[in-house]
Amino acid sequence: MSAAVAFIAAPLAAAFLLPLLGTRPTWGTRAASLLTLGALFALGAWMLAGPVPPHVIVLGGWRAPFGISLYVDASSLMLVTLFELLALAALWFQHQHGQEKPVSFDVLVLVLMAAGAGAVLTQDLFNLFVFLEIATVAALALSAPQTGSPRGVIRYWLFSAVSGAAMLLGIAILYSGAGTLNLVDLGARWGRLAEPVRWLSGVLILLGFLVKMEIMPFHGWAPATYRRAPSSVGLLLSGVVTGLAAFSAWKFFALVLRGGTSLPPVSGVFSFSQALFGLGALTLILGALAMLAEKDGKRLLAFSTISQMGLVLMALALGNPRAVRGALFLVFSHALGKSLLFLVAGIAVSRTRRSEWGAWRGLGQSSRSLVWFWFLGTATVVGLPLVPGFWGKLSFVGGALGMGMWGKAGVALLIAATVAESVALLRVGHGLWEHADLRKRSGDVDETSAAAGAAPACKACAGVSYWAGALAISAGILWMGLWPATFTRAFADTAAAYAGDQPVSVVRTSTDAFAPRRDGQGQVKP
Amino acid sequence: MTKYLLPALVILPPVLGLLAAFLPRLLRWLLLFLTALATATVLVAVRPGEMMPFSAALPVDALGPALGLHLALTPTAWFFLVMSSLATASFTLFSLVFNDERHDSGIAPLYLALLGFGSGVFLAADWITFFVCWELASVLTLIIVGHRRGHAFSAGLWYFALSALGSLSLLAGAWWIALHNGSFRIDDSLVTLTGWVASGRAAAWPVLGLFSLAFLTKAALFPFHMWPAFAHAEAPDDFSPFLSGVLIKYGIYGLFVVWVPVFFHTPEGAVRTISGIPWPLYILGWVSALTAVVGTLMAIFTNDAKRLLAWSTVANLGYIGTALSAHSVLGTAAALFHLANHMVFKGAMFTTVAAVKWRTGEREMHRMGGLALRMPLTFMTFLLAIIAAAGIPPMSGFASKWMIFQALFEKQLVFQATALFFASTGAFLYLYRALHSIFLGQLSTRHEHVREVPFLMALPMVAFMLALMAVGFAPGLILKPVNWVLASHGLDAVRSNWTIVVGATAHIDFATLFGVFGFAAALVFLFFVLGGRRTKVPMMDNYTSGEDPADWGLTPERYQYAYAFYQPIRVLFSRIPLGATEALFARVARALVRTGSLVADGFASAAFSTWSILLGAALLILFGVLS
Amino acid sequence: MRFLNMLPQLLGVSFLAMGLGLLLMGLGRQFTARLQRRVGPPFYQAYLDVLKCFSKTSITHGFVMDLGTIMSLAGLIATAYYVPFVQWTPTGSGSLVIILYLMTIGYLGMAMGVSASGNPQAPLGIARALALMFGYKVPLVMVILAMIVVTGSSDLLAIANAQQGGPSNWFLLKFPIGFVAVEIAFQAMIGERPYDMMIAPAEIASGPMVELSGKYLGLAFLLHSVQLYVETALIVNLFLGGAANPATFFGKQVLVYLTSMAVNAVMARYRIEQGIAHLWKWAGSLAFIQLLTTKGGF
Amino acid sequence: MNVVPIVAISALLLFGIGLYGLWSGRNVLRWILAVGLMETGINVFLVLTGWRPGGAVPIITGAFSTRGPSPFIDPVPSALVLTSIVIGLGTTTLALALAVLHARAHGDLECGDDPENAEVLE
Repeated sequence: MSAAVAFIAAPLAAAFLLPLLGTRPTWGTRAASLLTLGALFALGAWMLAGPVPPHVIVLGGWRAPFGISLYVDASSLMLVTLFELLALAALWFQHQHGQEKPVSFDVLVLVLMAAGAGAVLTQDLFNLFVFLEIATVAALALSAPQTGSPRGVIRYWLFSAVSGAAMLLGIAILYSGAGTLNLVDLGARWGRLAEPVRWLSGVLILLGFLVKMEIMPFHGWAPATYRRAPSSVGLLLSGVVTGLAAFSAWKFFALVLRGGTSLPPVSGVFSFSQALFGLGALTLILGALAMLAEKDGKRLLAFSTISQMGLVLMALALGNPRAVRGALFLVFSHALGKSLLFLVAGIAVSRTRRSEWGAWRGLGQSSRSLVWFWFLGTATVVGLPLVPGFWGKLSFVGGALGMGMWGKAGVALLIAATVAESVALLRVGHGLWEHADLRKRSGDVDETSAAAGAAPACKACAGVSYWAGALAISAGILWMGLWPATFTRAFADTAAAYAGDQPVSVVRTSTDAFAPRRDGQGQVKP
Repeated sequence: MTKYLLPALVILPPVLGLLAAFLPRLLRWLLLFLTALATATVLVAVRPGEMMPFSAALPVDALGPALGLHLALTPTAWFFLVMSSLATASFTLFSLVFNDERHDSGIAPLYLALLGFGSGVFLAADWITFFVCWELASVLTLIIVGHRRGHAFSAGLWYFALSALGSLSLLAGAWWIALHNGSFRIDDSLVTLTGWVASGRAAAWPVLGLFSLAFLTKAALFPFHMWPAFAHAEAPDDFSPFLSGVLIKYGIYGLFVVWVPVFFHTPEGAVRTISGIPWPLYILGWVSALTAVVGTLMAIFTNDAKRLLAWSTVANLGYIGTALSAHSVLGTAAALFHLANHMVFKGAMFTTVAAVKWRTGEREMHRMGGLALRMPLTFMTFLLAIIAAAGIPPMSGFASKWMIFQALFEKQLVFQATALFFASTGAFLYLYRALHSIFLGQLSTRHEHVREVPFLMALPMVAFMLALMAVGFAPGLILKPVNWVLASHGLDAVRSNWTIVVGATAHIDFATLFGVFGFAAALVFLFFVLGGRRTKVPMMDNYTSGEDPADWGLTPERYQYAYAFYQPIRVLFSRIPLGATEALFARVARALVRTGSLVADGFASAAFSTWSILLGAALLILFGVLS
Repeated sequence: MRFLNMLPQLLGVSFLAMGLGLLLMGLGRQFTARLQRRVGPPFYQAYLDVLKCFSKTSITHGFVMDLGTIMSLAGLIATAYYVPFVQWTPTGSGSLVIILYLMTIGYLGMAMGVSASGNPQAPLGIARALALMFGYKVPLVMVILAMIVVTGSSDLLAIANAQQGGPSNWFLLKFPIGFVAVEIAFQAMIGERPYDMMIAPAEIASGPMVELSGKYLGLAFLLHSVQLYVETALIVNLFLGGAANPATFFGKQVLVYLTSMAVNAVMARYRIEQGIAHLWKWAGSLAFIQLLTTKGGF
Repeated sequence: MNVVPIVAISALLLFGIGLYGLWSGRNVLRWILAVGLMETGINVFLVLTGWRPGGAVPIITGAFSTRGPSPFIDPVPSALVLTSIVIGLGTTTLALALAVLHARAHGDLECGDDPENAEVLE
């Protein structure tokens, strides 16, 4: 069952072979990249069809905890399959609707996919760091604008470089204390580390994750980058990069920091929960308020991602099973919903050449699908009933209310943020649907699109890629919303497997065979 | 088959709505009307007892093994459903004709879905289904009120923000109780809540507060009374009757589902009482009385017909709230009775105003006038409706208003009764103003050619008129179902047969009242016929106290007194800040948006962003050290 | 059934109301004349005016005007059926809520009739009349609520019975503050100076009556007469304890009416907003005190 | 003399200089150099973590296979440094490319605020 490795190997192989077909983007290169992503998505779907026993793949024969092992279970496989779907939709959309991009665009997307799959599956801390760095480099290159000022992306590079360095420093300190890099092993030895080693390494490593998850003080790069990057890259950034950052942050948080345990009282191990919960709440409410004030469509979506990631961070910081299930649901629904919104934004920007959502008024008259998909995306992101976001928020509220005063404050902020966010997004949706005299604006669109020699953006029809991508994602949303049986089971098993205080869970099988035996209370005998 | 009737009532209309989205205009509105008619006939035929509750399990283990979605037809739900479905059937018939090519607002599919989720709110037996239907209903209402017009959408945002805030706090409240008693079912949570209230447990009041926030915002009671004026006035004209007649009653249904059982089943001494009423209900009483007064004053001074009717709805909900807070059998029955009456006469008024706007395209009251000559049937409907709305005897409004006052006299809530009398006198003022400005006085030259409404549109109007007179003649028509609802809550019924109702301090035979007024009218008509001949004279030919109108350049518009109608009263109330709550909520919204923009641009400057990494790291380290 | 054998009594009370009302008007005019040291018309002058009006031809502006005028008098006569004459009403009940609300039919009918006439001065007068109603209704209702709290019933018959046995236990003596408040409100109710701004002849050409001629004017006269009968009877029943026989009842009515005519003869007219402010300030505060003392707390 | 404190101080110094470089100016090249210095500082520290007192070069040849309890220094941090340098290379080249773009767009390397009216095409 080492098929899961294909998710890392295949994209890398395709990425390196693709330039051989030439740097000019011919239909051959495009078909190759799309085929790879499609095949991987099919593989993921096929693997998910049957039951997915959680299993460990040891790479290169080095037994743990020395070698690098991948832990594959149902929800991580689902997340990787989701990434493939999003990448497929984004790339195809870019080919048909976006500006002319060299072959390197497809290569970078494939590299991003490999890094994403790696970060989700790996069990080794440094290996996780490497995959995160690869994903950042790929995302940076993707979102760099070919013409005009790259200041937003430079700031993004600055943030990720410094956070990468900090994370490396954290890993170094952690390694000097614990002596191992395997996440599970680290969890076992975390109790015995010295106090300064623990909170210094913990802080520095978490800093790396928080920048990628765009949490409030570190989100400075996001709005400018999203605005200048093409919408398909925006889709990848908000769906894939934040998704993998959130999942790996949770893996680090659950395995190494003992899942943060409950908020109060701080039990011995330095638990960051209260700090992270506060940070997440701050991000949630300020992100939502920023959305209310935002006039620019793509910056609006950036702040929506920031706000949703704040909520995911709050759920992770809570730690109890119900909150973690909510977090996983929120990551999936946010990725799905946000990708729909970016597809619609992509079409709207390519039609009107302006990213202010005020300028998109009335676009829904010619192609009604923009309005339908925007409202479905909004419902998913905001968490209206009957769509996955609702299950996420429902279990989050349940988890949070059980956590005393902190939890109740969090729920109150969630209520305010949800109202602000739904108002902001519905406003844009209704703008699309409004009666607006389109003739005045469509006149000037013809000259610019002709002049810029963009891809044949025919005004009336929205391309096949838009329809295929949007319909596939909507199908995923409706399946996950109306009959989420498979998802709830998968998330419950993962939450149980990763929770530190469970009896010996499957996750541990990779190392326990070699680790010294434990005595009755689970204390490691010297 | 009856096992699947309840889910069909909830799921079928939205599915039909989806189908309707692809149908041509006329078929869409026809489908809407037929669905509403079918729902009405089914509900009237069915009795609350016979319906089996329906429940389905969704594989989401939010709480227990599987999240259950339960639907049940309780007598309260049955009453609300029958009343609203009958009203909706007539509104949709009106919409069928109203939406010709020129006026099509294109909301038929959304309207259909709203009907489904609306009945879902009433049928829900557990809080999750209740929340799902409630939330979807408010989103659909927002989009319908917006109906592709920017300013209408921002008017609808008032409604949506408040109702979303309310529904999410309802979910939080439901969770709070579910964490303690392990179930989302409404009756379980009410038993727990009653237990908490009875045992005086501290957690009872925040939970009750969370539930009530949802219902107060939807029922537009005092702090949240400003959204109807925006939402009803800007909504599509044929949707306003539904919005103001039916949709705003969900809040009252919520109060019925939570407050009535909780406070009627708590033992006497458990909750501190003020003048014999538990203190939350006493506060609700004063809040509702204040809503009635503010609603009336705002209605008197507004110059837009739909906004006037919206404020009148707010005032009527104030009456219903006050009646409900009398904490007595009579009060609860009066609330239900007035709710049903309001659905009919407010629906009639909004329908007539919509018909006038359909014909003349006018909405500002000072631009209309004299339409009674061109649209007599619409005029008669509006006349009977305002007689009922002002609570004047022969019509249905009087019976429910009288019962409200009987409930207040029984509990000696005299100051609330005074507030309601003040409001009902004010009601007469603004209703007469609407009647005069729209239908009486000079007919302007622009409306010379206006014709009466077509037959199909006249049908619902005649239905409203008959309903008003029938209930006025025999209040038992509505009091019988009301007694079933009271019985389901374990309260004893209001003593009444078809035409006689016994209140706390007096009893009235409504048939004699109707007959007596008829006899007097016949007598006076006899006098009228005996009098001298009368000759018909054109409207413009009247007494101008000796001056020659020709040299003023007189036109019918200039000869119509309708603009600042109650200017003297405006002067009286000039010192009282009437629009204070709207201004307060607008200021709060602007402040939120300003902080948002501060955050949005705050982090954009390059210098600050380098700092924010260091700031963030320092923040995290600080927390690390502290924790 | 019961309603059919009630018809003759209804007819009787209608003519009684109109007859006594016109008589009151006649006596009132004579009383004012005597106050102003002039002879004044005979007491039966009102009857003559009504008959003259009905005999003359008249003009109308449409069916709404006829409907309104008929409806107004019908409403007032229906109210008369509920006001106890001598501890007796034809319909058997004297519910105060019915009386208060039936009276408004009179206003609505008159308002609708005259504003359908097309002359802007009529709705201007009606706007003033309704604003004034806004002013006097609240104090009146507050005092009535105090009565209901005391007697425990909202039926005028019961309230009148509670005051039997001589003037010592009339509510006039038990609730003097309430009585003064209602007196002021009564002054506004029947539209006598200083509250006759709705038919202010100098300002708005007698307001609502501007377009009425012939039988419409006659009906308006009858309306005013029945209104006088009903409102004086209301005061008599509320504060003077009704009466054993018709003569004393009518005597009390005349007494009440002449006091208000006395005030009317000497007072000047208020502006409309001053009138309402005055009503709320004096009548309102007195009634509030009365209600607060009788109820003893909010 | 014990070499560990000297190496630790030099790593810290390098990291400090890098941090100062970041904070003090807005020039993109300055930032790239500063990040490079920080990463070198961290790599030095990484190598330091693998140091064992009296440990030998971690290559197993016949003579050293059976020496005492921990004959070798820990090789893993050195491996980590290798990867970290490669990653540093990747990010720095990307940053240089961005600097070129910045120079082409703005004529200089002073990275100020994002221009508001920057045209958006897709």
